[in-house]
Amino acid sequence: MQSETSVKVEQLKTAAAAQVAVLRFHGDITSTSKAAVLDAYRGLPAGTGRIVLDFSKVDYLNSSGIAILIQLLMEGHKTSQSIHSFGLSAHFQKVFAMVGITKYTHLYPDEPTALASFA
Amino acid sequence: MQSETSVKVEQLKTAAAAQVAVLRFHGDITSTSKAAVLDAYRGLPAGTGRIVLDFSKVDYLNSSGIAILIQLLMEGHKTSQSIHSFGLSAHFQKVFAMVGITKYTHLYPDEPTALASFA
Amino acid sequence: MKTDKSLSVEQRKEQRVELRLPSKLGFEKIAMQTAASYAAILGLAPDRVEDLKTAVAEACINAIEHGNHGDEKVVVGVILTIDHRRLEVKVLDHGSGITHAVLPPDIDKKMLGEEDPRGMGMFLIEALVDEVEWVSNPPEGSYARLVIYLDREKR
Amino acid sequence: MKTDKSLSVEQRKEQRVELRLPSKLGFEKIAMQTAASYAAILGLAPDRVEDLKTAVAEACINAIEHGNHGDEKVVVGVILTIDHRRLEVKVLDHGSGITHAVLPPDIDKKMLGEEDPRGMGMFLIEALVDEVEWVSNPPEGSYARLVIYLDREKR
Ligand SMILES: Nc1ncnc2c1ncn2[C@@H]1O[C@H](COP(=O)(O)OP(=O)(O)O)[C@@H](O)[C@H]1O
Ligand SMILES: Nc1ncnc2c1ncn2[C@@H]1O[C@H](COP(=O)(O)OP(=O)(O)O)[C@@H](O)[C@H]1O
Repeated sequence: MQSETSVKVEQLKTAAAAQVAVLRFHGDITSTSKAAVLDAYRGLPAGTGRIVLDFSKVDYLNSSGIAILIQLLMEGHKTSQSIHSFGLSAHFQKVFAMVGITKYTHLYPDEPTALASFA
Repeated sequence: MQSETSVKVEQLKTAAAAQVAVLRFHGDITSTSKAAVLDAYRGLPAGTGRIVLDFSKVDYLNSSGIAILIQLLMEGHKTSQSIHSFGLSAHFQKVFAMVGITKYTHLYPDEPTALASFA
Repeated sequence: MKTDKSLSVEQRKEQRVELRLPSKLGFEKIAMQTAASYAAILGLAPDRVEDLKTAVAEACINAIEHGNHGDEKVVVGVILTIDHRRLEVKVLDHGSGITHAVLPPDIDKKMLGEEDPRGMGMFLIEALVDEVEWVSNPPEGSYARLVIYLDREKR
Repeated sequence: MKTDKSLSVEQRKEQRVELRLPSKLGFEKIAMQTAASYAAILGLAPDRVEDLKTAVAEACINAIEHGNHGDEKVVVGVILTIDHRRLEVKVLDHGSGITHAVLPPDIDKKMLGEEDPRGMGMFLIEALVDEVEWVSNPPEGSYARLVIYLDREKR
């Protein structure tokens, strides 16, 4: 099956010199993405407090993929991480809101806004 | 049926002050496009010598649509018009070459090049 | 030619399009694209085409996973029709169908691990289309029937 | 449920996808998208997906126009299969098929009005895919069989 998920991890500093880990997803996020998504997330250095999820290169996202994101957000919630997202189409912004996960990750229109808005 | 052809006609002057008529195609170019394409072309002012065909907004092009373009090029050839094209995907550039119509309309990578290259 | 017996000459309804897929996850993307181009040809607005794509994908995933238990040799059927500017998609499987009601996901419970993180497909389908119906008729099979109105604003 | 008789439980080949369309110009775009997403799932390179799309569209147009004479109630069938990294598309109609050879268009003759400006569909199909075959078997129908190799560079 094509379009396997890959996740690129980047460490950035915001203008205010805050350390942020960015997870850039590529391909599809579906039931087969569990290891790729959660391994990348769990591989972040201990003490990571700010995370940005970049969906701009995601081709296809379904409810099983969203369930994996919920698991990620659940783990982040437990450790009080702040997780911002950007790069979702208008349609998937709506879907995220319908499902309710916008309560646990705020959606930003682009990367600079997602980075700038960390407290 | 959606995606009917529409053609916008513009009159431009090149940097060298040559008068050029631009036909901007929108939607599909198929067997149902004959009137839209040929009427726009035939409605150009008498004496039009330089024409640019803009394919950048064409969603779908098939062999019946190419046949209509051949008719247009045939009429242009008879009256010694110079007809340049741009905005085709790499795939349709190849298809135009396969069919041979690149002998009658040169393909340019973009609008400025198509305009600048009139003798 | 050994003609495919199932390819019948006459169709019951004009503009009917049928698709059959193997029950293999990932193939729902084909149904999604087929439905999207059918809807685009009929003039459905682009944002509603996106709604339809997600709903069709979720219905096919359920047919593949739950209806046909991922047995690749078993077919998922997708039937697209249009009637009075209502676009209908039937997604057919060979399972026994749905017995329970559709529950909206409770994100707080999911966050606390008190609810399965999955279980959002049927909810999304209901939320995204204008009408939905789940019909089961064992042993013949079951189907989800989704309807989207061509002339309705976005959800 | 009145189950569609033609939706058989077992498929003959894994990963087989079938599509049926009414014989209406424009609906070839659905076949094009269905074939494109099938090919993309199987890993066909993007430029070759474009080749396949045009070839499938032209074969469907011929099936609609020449095979089924534009009778919307008559079905065009599209069968997609993969075997040994060869993607095969059969486009089936209910006509009597092709008797003549495929002639490459002579653009100069077309320009002089000595040749019909049309008549490029079969030429394009041959030029874009790796194998093509036209089979006629009246009264059952005819088909075009197009094959594209997953591992071949662009044409
Ligand atoms: N086509 C189907 N056939 C049988 N059962 C189904 C079908 N679709 C859904 N179900 C049942 O409904 C439940 C909820 O489905 P859904 O909301 O899509 O979430 P998920 O598939 O993630 O469990 C499934 O777990 C399954 O038990
Ligand atoms: N599926 C078909 N059934 C019957 N005849 C066909 C079929 N496809 C093509 N033909 C015949 O071959 C001719 C050439 O087809 P083609 O090269 O696609 O050009 P065009 O369709 O523009 O005429 C058609 O005019 C028709 O006579």
